[in-house]
Amino acid sequence: MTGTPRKLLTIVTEAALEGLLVKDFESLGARGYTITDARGKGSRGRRDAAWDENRNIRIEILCDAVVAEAIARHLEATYYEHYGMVLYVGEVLVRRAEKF
Amino acid sequence: MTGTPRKLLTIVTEAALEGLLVKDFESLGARGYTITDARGKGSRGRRDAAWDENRNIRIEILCDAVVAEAIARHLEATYYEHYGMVLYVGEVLVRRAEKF
Amino acid sequence: MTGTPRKLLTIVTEAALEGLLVKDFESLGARGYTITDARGKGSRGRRDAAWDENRNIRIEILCDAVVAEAIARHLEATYYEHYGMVLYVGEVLVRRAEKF
Amino acid sequence: MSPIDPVLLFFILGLTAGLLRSELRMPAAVYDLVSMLLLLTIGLKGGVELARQPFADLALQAVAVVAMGLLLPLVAFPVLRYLGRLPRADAASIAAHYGSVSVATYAVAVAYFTRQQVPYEAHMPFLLALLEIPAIVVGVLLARGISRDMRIGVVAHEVFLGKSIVLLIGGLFIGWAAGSDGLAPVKPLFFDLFKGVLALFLLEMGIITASQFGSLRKCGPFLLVFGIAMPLFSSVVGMLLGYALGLSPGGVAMLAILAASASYIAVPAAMRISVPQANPTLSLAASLGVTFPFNVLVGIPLYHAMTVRFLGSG
Amino acid sequence: MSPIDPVLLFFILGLTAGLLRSELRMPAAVYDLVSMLLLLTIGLKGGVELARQPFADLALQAVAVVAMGLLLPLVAFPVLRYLGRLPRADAASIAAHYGSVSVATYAVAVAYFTRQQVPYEAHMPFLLALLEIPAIVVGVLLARGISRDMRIGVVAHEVFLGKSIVLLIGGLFIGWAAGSDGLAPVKPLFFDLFKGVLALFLLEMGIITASQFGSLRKCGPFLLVFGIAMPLFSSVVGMLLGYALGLSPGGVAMLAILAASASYIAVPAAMRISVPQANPTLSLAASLGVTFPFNVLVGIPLYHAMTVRFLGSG
Amino acid sequence: MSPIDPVLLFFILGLTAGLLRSELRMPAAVYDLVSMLLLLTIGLKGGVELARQPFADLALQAVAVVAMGLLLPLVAFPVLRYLGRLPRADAASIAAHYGSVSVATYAVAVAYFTRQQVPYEAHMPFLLALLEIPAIVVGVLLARGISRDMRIGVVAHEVFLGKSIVLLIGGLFIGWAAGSDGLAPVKPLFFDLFKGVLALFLLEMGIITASQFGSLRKCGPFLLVFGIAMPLFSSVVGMLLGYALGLSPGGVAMLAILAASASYIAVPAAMRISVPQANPTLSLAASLGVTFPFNVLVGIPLYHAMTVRFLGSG
Ligand SMILES: Nc1ncnc2c1ncn2[C@@H]1O[C@H](COP(=O)(O)O)[C@@H](O)[C@H]1O
Ligand SMILES: Nc1ncnc2c1ncn2[C@@H]1O[C@H](COP(=O)(O)O)[C@@H](O)[C@H]1O
Ligand SMILES: Nc1ncnc2c1ncn2[C@@H]1O[C@H](COP(=O)(O)O)[C@@H](O)[C@H]1O
Ligand code: NA
Ligand code: NA
Ligand code: NA
Repeated sequence: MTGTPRKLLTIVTEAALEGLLVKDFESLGARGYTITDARGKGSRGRRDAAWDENRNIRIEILCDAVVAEAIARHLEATYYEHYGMVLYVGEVLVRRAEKF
Repeated sequence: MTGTPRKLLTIVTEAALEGLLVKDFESLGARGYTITDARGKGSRGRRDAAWDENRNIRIEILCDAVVAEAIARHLEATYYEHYGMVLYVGEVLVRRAEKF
Repeated sequence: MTGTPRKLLTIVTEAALEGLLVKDFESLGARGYTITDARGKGSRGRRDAAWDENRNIRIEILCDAVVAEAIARHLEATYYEHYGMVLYVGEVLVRRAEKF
Repeated sequence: MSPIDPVLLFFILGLTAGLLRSELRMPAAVYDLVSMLLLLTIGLKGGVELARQPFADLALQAVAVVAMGLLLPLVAFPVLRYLGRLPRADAASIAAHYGSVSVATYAVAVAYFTRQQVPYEAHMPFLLALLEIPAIVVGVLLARGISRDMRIGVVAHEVFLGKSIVLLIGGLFIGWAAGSDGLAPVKPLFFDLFKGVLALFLLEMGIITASQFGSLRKCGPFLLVFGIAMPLFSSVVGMLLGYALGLSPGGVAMLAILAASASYIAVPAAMRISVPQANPTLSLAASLGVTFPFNVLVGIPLYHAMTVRFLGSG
Repeated sequence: MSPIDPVLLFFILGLTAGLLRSELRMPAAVYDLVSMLLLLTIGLKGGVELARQPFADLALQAVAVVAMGLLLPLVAFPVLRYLGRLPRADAASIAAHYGSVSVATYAVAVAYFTRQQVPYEAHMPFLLALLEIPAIVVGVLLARGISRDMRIGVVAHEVFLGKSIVLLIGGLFIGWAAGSDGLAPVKPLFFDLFKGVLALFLLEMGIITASQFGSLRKCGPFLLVFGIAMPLFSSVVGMLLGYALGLSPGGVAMLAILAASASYIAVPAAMRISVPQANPTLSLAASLGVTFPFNVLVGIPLYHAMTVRFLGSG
Repeated sequence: MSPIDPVLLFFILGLTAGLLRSELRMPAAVYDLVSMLLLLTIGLKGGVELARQPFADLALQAVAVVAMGLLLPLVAFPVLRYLGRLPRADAASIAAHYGSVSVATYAVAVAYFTRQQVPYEAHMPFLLALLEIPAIVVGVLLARGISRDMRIGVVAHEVFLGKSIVLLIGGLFIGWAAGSDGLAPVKPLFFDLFKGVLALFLLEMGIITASQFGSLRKCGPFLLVFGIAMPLFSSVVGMLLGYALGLSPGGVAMLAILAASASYIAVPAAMRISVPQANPTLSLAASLGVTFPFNVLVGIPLYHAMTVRFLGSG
């Protein structure tokens, strides 16, 4: 498919952070995000119970490389040490690239 | 991993469109799709409330480049202008490529 | 974004397999996984009803190429024939690559 | 008795939590459950009564309210289009919202009338179900000039087989078929819990309403005024129609309330598919952000008082 | 009294909505809640009664129904394999479904018996729980020849610790330990709402059943015939066993109904893991698409009438 | 009457299912619904009573319990830090959990007192709501030395506008405004179903508690001892305070129970945001894995007996 390359940044982290992260994304230049509820396992153990403190969310942000780098750096500095968090970036093609 | 390259088309849009889109996909040649419930924010504001009209869905379609292009064009022509919708394509490797 | 390349293995399959698969992943070397609930359609028909036997899950595993290959091979040998299952692999960049 | 109905206190709690940006939110599945229960209960209650009504009366009332459902959007449209200077699609869509009805507003009215011990025609949910649809048809026709791709089949499917209509009509049918005694075993869930379930629903409605205030601010004062003036006008139409149909005082007031209420479930869903050019933010800001809170907090007692006065003097 | 139980009207509403392709659907979380409540209630009710039964009677009945649960799939298997020409794994899996029981069918039967004021042995849920499992074991053994990888531990875990068994047995245990008076404070949720919750459950079951009709069409007429003939046969076996055990007339009819019912929760889950070669579409089309609607709409009154006639003549 | 409250049997069922690694699990949406109902019900019940209390009494009790909420974590912190050799952040966080309260423990105590027919001050939920917060403030201050980025606004928002506080305070407010008669129409949902809803909640709490046992094993014996010794100590503080405030015997025992309970909803959420260095596994293993089961199974009757003896001798 034709399109413009953009970054797709995916973050899996604790649901408790949703409110904070959403504010961070906006101030760091993301034009949007998509969140789904998730469960999982990682270095901090299993996170799959019904109660709030044990839920994960999976966040996706379509953005350019600069914003992706900024968000990744900010999350590393602020949350990585103390919160369950996984972050990775892939390449995708978008239409209407001015939107992201 | 060894495998055959295919396109992974992801669409984030309004839940109200699910029924219509699913019919479109089939007629455009997709052999399957996967849907998860989502919430998010974009140019048309926040979409995260409990009620139907404000829910998002995230759709993934594994297909070849031709079908991906056809679906993308169709969605652009039919829904882009009036609906909250984001669409992007990535490259993935699949086994049993004849399936997609 | 700077980072180390890793594989992102995605599996869409029947919810009934969750317990079995999770055990398999660990024994095959995955350090974590993320699961979301999903619905969809494929060669084995529509899977979108409310009841257990008709639910899908979507699993993501960040890992290196060797583990991805091992998991893919194992799933192919064990489940492909008799269960609704789709599996694909993409390339992503991660920070703190030692984690995966 | 406290001056305010406790179910409204739940609405106010939701509104407050929403305005304070509390993280309180009802899971989508719970919202679905609660609205399913409300729609089924309202349908069941109306259906039981339906069996007792003479057919000729029902047919006359049915024709009359359908006519009202066709008329109201035709009145609202030019106001929105020329006074409000809204694009054609938006004017048509908003007109459809106000010509249709709100099941939640009806439920609050039921709670209010029970509290005030005002009797009313118990087959009202039948008229409620009938009133949902005609305004949608008018709205689609009003917007038609610009809609290239009509998809009539899809729209009809969306309208007649949407969740809310199926549950309301299904409830009416079950109530009609089972009768009051037949329903006895399911009453503890559908009837005894009704007010509690309504309270939960209004809690979430308060949160949703609060979330509309932001977009309302962007829409300007016209929608605010329209969102109050239109239901006031419609209530008079509904009241006069109820009077002409010879309904009981409670029934007249109830028809005034139905007329005054604006849809925010069935119509938005139908408009989204059939008039995609219409911006849903506008219609929801008006119907959810202005008219719904106005009706449940002020309108219901107001329309009731107005009816009492009108009938007293009439 | 209306001729049809209102909970069945909910089933018919769901069926109709499903066949008309309405978008009505219960969220998965609500379906889970509703089935949790049903299983717990049935368990609690049975457990209360369990404490009152002499141990020797219970032991005898337990052995008898387990024997029936082992026998029925052994009868069904050759029919499916040779008459139906089904692959071995499918024949084994379907046989297991029909040897086991359906909690939803039992719940509808409870509603029916309550409406008809027919008394029956109240510890029936104990037999229900016992009947769920033996057929699974037979099914797995019948399919074994082709199953390379038995995973017995996994299957046993799936069977004995699956949601439905844990809730049913847990409910039995709590009812037994707390007794009728002890349960009084939880009765408003579990007992008073039972029929309403069953109505909601059957609404979704109707939708699910409708979705099976498509696959049924592809399966051909054999499964359709089997899905009606097998429960008719099993009901006679159940009736004779109940008679031999000296149960009350209501208890005899109830055992006929249990025997006639086909599992669609515990067995499919167990078969999916232990006999993966079996195509779940076939067994669910038969048990959900044919036998469940047949049993709840026709079978329950039929087996009851048959029992009355048999005992009258006997 | 059975020796054990049936709601506790649901807890034990959940615990057993969890320890046996059953796949039984409550969907998150259902857990949210059930906890919403519990919090609202407790609030409503307390609010009704609040209107009847003289303001001066309330003010005095409020000040006293806030003081207790500030004191208890100050006692717990040095024990955790120096005896338990825990890092400062962890000691502060755990101290905050034990200074605050557990709504679920209170709900089980309500069920226990109702069963035992022990009267107590019905405005207790007001004190419960007050007790949730002060310990959080102390916990944050105790950890402060290492917290670079305080985000006070965010923490305050999280604490005061978190789900549980909003529902508890909202319920108190609605109960206070509507009064007992005003609440009558919503009683079937919130009051009659209370014990049943609590049973469902405890079923899931049992599963969650079982999942904590794994991490508890890794934490070593100190937390196990602390998780039992601390509530024993706190219950004495609460009892003495209740006595000093001149509460009824039931009220004294209830305050002992509140003091002994450890938060696992409001405090973990607040600590996660405000003291991120604290490992939530430790505090939850203690409060959920040790103290909650200890309190509901052993503590509540124990603190009650202790109070009876103390007041008898006093
Ligand atoms: N290797 C992985 N692959 C996919 N998801 C992961 C992986 N590791 C961790 N996660 C997800 O990220 C969350 C937090 O991870 P952690 O910080 O490692 O505990 C987990 O609960 C998982 O949902
Ligand atoms: N930059 C983005 N990254 C990820 N998801 C996005 C982005 N922009 C929009 N979305 C998603 O797409 C939906 C519709 O976007 P929009 O049409 O821009 O309002 C939003 O509600 C988000 O869920
Ligand atoms: N082409 C596809 N694109 C995306 N998801 C698919 C595709 N095919 C199948 N799936 C998903 O994988 C599940 C199992 O697929 P299958 O084994 O083909 O029935 C389906 O229920 C879908 O959720
Ligand atoms: Na109207
Ligand atoms: Na059977
Ligand atoms: Na405490």
